[in-house]
Amino acid sequence: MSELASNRPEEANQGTEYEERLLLAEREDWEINQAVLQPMMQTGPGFWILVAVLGAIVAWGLYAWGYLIYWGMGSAGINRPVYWGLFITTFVFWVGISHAGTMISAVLRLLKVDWRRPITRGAEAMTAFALMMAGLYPLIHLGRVWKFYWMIPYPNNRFMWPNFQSPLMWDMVAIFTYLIGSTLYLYLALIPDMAMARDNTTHWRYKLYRVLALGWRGTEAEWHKLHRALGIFSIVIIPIFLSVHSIVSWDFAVTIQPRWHSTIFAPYFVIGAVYSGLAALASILVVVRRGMRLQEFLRGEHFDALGKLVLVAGMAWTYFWFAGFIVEWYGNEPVVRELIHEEVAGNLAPFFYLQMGANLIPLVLLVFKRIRTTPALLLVTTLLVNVGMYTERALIVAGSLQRNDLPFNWGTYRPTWVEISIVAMTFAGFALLYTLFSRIIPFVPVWEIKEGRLRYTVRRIGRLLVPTAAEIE
Amino acid sequence: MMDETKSLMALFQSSDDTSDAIDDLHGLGISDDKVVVMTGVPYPKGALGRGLEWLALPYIVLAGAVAGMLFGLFLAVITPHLYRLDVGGHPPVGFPPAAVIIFVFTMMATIVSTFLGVLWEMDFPRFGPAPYHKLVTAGYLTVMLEFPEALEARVRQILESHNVHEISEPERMAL
Amino acid sequence: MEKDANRSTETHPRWVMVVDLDRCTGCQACVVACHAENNLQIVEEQESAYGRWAHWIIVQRYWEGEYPNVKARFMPVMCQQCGEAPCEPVCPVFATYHNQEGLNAQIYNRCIGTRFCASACPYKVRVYNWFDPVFPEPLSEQLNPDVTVRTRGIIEKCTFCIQRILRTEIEAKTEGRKPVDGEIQPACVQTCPPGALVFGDLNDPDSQASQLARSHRSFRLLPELGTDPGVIYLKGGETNV
Amino acid sequence: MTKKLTRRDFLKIATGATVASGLAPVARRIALEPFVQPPEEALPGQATWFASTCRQCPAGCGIVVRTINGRAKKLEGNPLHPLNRGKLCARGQSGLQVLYNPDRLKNAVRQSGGRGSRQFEPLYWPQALDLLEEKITTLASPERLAFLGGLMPDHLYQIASRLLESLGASPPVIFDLHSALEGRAAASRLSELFFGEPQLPVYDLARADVVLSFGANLFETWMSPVAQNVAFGDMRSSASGRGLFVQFEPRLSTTAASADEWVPVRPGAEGLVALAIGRIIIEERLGHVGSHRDHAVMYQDVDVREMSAASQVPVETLRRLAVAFANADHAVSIPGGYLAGQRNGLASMLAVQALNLVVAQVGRVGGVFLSDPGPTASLQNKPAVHNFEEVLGLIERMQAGEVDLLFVYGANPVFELPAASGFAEAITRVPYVISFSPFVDETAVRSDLILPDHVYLESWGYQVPSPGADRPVVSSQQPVVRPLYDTRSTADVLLGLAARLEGPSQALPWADEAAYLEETVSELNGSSLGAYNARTPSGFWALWRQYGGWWSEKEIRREPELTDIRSKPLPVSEPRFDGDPQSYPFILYPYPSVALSDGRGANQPWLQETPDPMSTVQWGAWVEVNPETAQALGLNDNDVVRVESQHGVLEAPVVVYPGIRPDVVAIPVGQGHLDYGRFAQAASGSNPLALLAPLTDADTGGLAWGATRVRLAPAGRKQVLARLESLDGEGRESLD
Repeated sequence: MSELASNRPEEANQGTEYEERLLLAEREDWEINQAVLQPMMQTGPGFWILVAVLGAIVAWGLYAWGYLIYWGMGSAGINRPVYWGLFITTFVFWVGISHAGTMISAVLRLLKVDWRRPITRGAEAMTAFALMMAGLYPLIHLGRVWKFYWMIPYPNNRFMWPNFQSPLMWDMVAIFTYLIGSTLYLYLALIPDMAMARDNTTHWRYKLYRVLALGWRGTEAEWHKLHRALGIFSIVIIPIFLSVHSIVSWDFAVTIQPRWHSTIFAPYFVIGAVYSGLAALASILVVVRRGMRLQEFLRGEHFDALGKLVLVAGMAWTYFWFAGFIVEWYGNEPVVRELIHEEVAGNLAPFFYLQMGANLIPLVLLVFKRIRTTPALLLVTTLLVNVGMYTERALIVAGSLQRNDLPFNWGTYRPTWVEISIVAMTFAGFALLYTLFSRIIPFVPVWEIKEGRLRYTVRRIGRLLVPTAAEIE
Repeated sequence: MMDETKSLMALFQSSDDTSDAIDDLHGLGISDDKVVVMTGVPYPKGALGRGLEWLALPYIVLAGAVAGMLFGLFLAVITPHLYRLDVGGHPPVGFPPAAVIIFVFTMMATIVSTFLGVLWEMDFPRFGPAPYHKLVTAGYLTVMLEFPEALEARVRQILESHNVHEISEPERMAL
Repeated sequence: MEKDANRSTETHPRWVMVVDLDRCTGCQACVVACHAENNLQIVEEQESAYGRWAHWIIVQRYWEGEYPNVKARFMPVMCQQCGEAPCEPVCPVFATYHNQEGLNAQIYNRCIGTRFCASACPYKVRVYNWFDPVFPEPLSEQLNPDVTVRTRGIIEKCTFCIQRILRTEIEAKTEGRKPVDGEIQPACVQTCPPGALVFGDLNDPDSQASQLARSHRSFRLLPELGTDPGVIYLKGGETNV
Repeated sequence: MTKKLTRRDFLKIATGATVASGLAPVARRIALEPFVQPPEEALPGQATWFASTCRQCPAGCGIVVRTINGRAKKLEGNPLHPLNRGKLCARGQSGLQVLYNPDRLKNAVRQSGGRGSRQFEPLYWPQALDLLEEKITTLASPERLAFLGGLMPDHLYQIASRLLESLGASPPVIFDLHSALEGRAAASRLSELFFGEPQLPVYDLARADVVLSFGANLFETWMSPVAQNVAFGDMRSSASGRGLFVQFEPRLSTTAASADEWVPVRPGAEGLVALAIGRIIIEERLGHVGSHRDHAVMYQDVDVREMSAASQVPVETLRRLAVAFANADHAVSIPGGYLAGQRNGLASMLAVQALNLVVAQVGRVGGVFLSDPGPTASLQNKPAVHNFEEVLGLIERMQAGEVDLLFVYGANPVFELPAASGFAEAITRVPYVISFSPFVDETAVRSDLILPDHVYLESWGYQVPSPGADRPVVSSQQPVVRPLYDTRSTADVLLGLAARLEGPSQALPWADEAAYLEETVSELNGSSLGAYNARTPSGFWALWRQYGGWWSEKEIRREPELTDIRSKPLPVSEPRFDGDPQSYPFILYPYPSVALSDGRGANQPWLQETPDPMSTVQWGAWVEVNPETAQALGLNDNDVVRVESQHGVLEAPVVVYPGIRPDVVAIPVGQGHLDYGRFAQAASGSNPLALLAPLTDADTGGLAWGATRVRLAPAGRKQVLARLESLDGEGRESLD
């Protein structure tokens, strides 16, 4: 790899097989740098094929979107009374996915949880990209997307300001805020590693990283200020991430559509978001770990901890789902009764059972350490979770809309190729962004790992040598 | 009395050596602001000689937050009266929607001002040539010294005594 | 009701439509009159079958009992012009709002097509333009110049023929008077052969509409939702006295 | 009422002056508006209103047309018109789409590729007339010329018949499916038998306390639906309280849905029900008529139990209704079109009409009476439509090759006649066929030459409504827009033709139809009854156009003098059907669609989009099946079923219909066009006339369209009908 500059003390020994190297703790800093940077440089045919495939899907999706805009919303499967379908479903899904990033990096950073270190960047990147995908849908589902800017509050020749009573306005603003927040958060924590990359690369990468590093030198003052900023960020971003999905849930809850009109929606959506987000993170980490041979950074202990988090979130989700369901069931309000019937025994039943199965079975599986720590098994389990969560969103959005107070107006909904292509586009787009990201940005936050190493000493307790963390940072 | 100042760059491998060296240098009368330590890893506050200076960041953030809140107020409370439209029997300004809008804009401004604030504090971006050593990110603790030329021998000797890895003229490289 | 009364001062009428279910014969004249007056698009069979029909007023039909003791009832349903409309606050661009005369106005050229109002409407009377309307020449000659033709991606709905209301009000003003009761007639009311539809000002206690609204037969659609509809139904199958 | 009129009146008076400008060519205007302003607040253009007459069905309602820049924009009922009093039905509202229909012929054409080729070669009108003249003059004998007419303006009928007469040809044969389905021919035969004259009586719903309707779909297509709707409204809230309205028919029609009671009668047994009711009344001396002695003979051979058994209506029901009917101050019983559609049609109608006699409601307010023609009698010399037998006669002549030249105006026999009657085959035997249809319908396609008439909003004419109103009425028809295309009024074509032939040129000396009309209607001027009078004929002509007709100010009813009908026993006649009950277990009930009537509305998208009131289906056609029957056959909503009679087959999706007898299946007429424009052809559904047996009622010669038996078989397909109603909702109104 020509771009990888050999930047190490002369007497250091050359050529290292990272796979079978022993504990990270016994590594030199420069070795860690190499270990992180080298996989980034290696873009084999497999990588390019993947990029090509994803790119093709995105291109097709863009065509579908163009088709939708040109011919009108009718080319999607939505109708009366199901005015909202897969678009809004997927929107909610992506916003949900975006929640784990901050969950991991902000909350865990505040709690000084140490195993977060190697996975924070992956998580934050996931947040940013998921939000970018989510942000497309408010545009996609507009009947007149070319007029979307009418929602932006600025003095205009229409003499009109948008209606801030509309949850869609809250939505737009909140999503935008969260996107800015998470992107800046990601970038801020990235600066020292950009400097590292700058010092270790040549050619275009050097130029790129140099710009991104903003002239970082790692002086005490810089470190200190960075820490302060990150501290503030991780506090501020938490209420944002709570508010975002609450607001998304209010898109539904403020209407008097039966089953949407519920007070538990906000926390229910938030916890659901965390559940699916953490699960998605786990899946992604498994894949990236394999793809970039980061086995020694992302180790069993991380997956174990992550798995436990997913488990907890899952149980919380189940609790909130039940808390909502029992009230609906007991209240026996006619339309809600009808909807519940549709789910349990009606035309929504397959989706309902898929949802429950895919959301609850993982809870059982994740109890076992073996499943949590075996990447393949963890991958399957967490993917299952997201199948479940996607179905759940579809049931809430399109499912509920099929029924309303006047049976004369009921209806059903069948998505068309346009919707499906566009949804596929965002999934492919997410994967594509993530793939490219993994080759350009150090996937593992090197400086945080090194910082982590500072804290550990190996202490002897009887026959054991135990890694012990110091109360610094 | 002495006009000629000299600057050196010393690379250490261990933080202990670094901090000891810095202490001795203080003993020489080289003041804190003449010593700059560059590391690839954030060391705990005060681990390496230099104490910490005052930060404006929290105030910048606070100011940003207030500004954001005021903007939110404007949008949520003032604009509905600029072009009066009744909806759904609601008053033109209701508490819950206003609360949401104000909250979100406050947060947005807070975030942005934090980011800009910290860049401003570090006066980033700064790409101009600056004294730096590429081994910083490779794990070497690099100490930048400025001292009267007369002290050079003493300084070198102190550094050697704390098994410095390398002493060099600080090369100013484009960052 | 009184909530409504104190919102719109007596200088402003509250337009309501009274639907006498005892008179409605389901003849569909109102439906075609509405199409003709308001430039509704033709959606054709396949789209209609998929629930995308575009009527501003429909006549719902309900069966009662089983053969041979079976009865059928008709129920014209159009936008209920709610006083507390659930569709209004959710629109991000004020495309739908409550106007001075108690009408739930829909401003087509403000609409960006989020369909939020349609999801929020409990009566599901809002019509979305799934595609651009087509009027094969010279069918476009039939279009009423008083009403805009809506492009794809826009929500539309019954407006109580606001253009006819305004025209009459303007004409009355030029003659220096208020419109007399019954002078304003939406297209459906104008054409309704059995006179099942009555349009008028609820704030005028003497108007035929408000008199009928006080009938013991009167009821509203989904009253439990508290939307305060501006369409008042008179129960069928029993005498007025 | 009058309050509403003032503005409209003012505008109509204005039209007198602005006719010219009103017909000026359309000027387009484009204005830019800021988005902050609701477009509803911008009201461009000043409207001009013209009064004319609706020609969408034979009723002859008065309309006013809103025109802007010389383009018709909206049709509304003429508020002054005594018949429809400002109201209009769905079909009337849709008239604009006849005018602006994209599939209209734009000029005279000849089928260059021969009949059915659909290759049309434009023809200059002079050429067309030469061709016409040549065809007439080269006829071997005038009898070999035949004229088949459908819905014709009165003046056109007179011009046509005069022409034919002067040529020595037989007068036009008038037949259209709409009239057949409402039993027009039979109804006027009934009037002859009862009142000694063919004029259709007026049944005074508005002021009746009890209405017994026997298969009359009063609010859909029968006779004068708008007038009957208006009357129904009045009846529902009349001073004397809310009238009782009972509907007897095998299928719960839209009309029956508005009735207080629906009595499912065995098909064709409605007459027996009426007989039984009458018998009960005289037996038990019900009502306040006093003695029923002089009615006894009519019912001498009626046995209530037999009738009850034959009609499957329990005796209690009969008695209850008999009591209600007899005791009412004002009561009327109406013989509807479905009766006429049976082979015992006249017998049934006699029985029903007799009920009015028994309770002495003939000629009374809230009963049945004849409308006084007044001075309009002179304009009215037009026979009611001919019956099916006469059409069969024509078909025979055509098949026998006795017709060399066939004119078709305002009818579409290929679509409207039962396929089994063989018209489609017979027309091929006619060497030369000329159609005057403005549209390329199934019959026009089978003709050599099409000379498109103006559509009614472009043309002149008048009509004496029949049945009339409670006073003498003539509706006038005038062009409200300049003709869109190079079409020509058929009346003018015939006059032009007459001018070229020396015989007819004496009989028809008028330059054009307008001249003819001006002369004819001036007879009305100076009548003491008139709502208006003018000093000069031209003044009258202007008012005639502004008012949209002529009618008397005050209400004039006419008590008919009865024939000797009451001195003979009423015939008791059982219904008979085509096909044996074993292999064809169901009786087919084809009924006119509210929107499309007999199919002439099928080319108007508004009418195609109009939901059927009962099934809420748009566009398509379907088969209505009783839930039991459906279950027995394993049929569900939207399942396609194969309907087969001895004469034909069709397939259509099922509508499970609670309001129909288990032994009856109903199919709406109107769909199944193979020509007649893009909208007619786009709609799914087929034409039930393919199934009908070409049977007649021996007494009237009318088409017995309700007398065919069919069998059903699931086709194993599904076809989703364009319902408004959600099937998931299972017809519930609310969930609690």
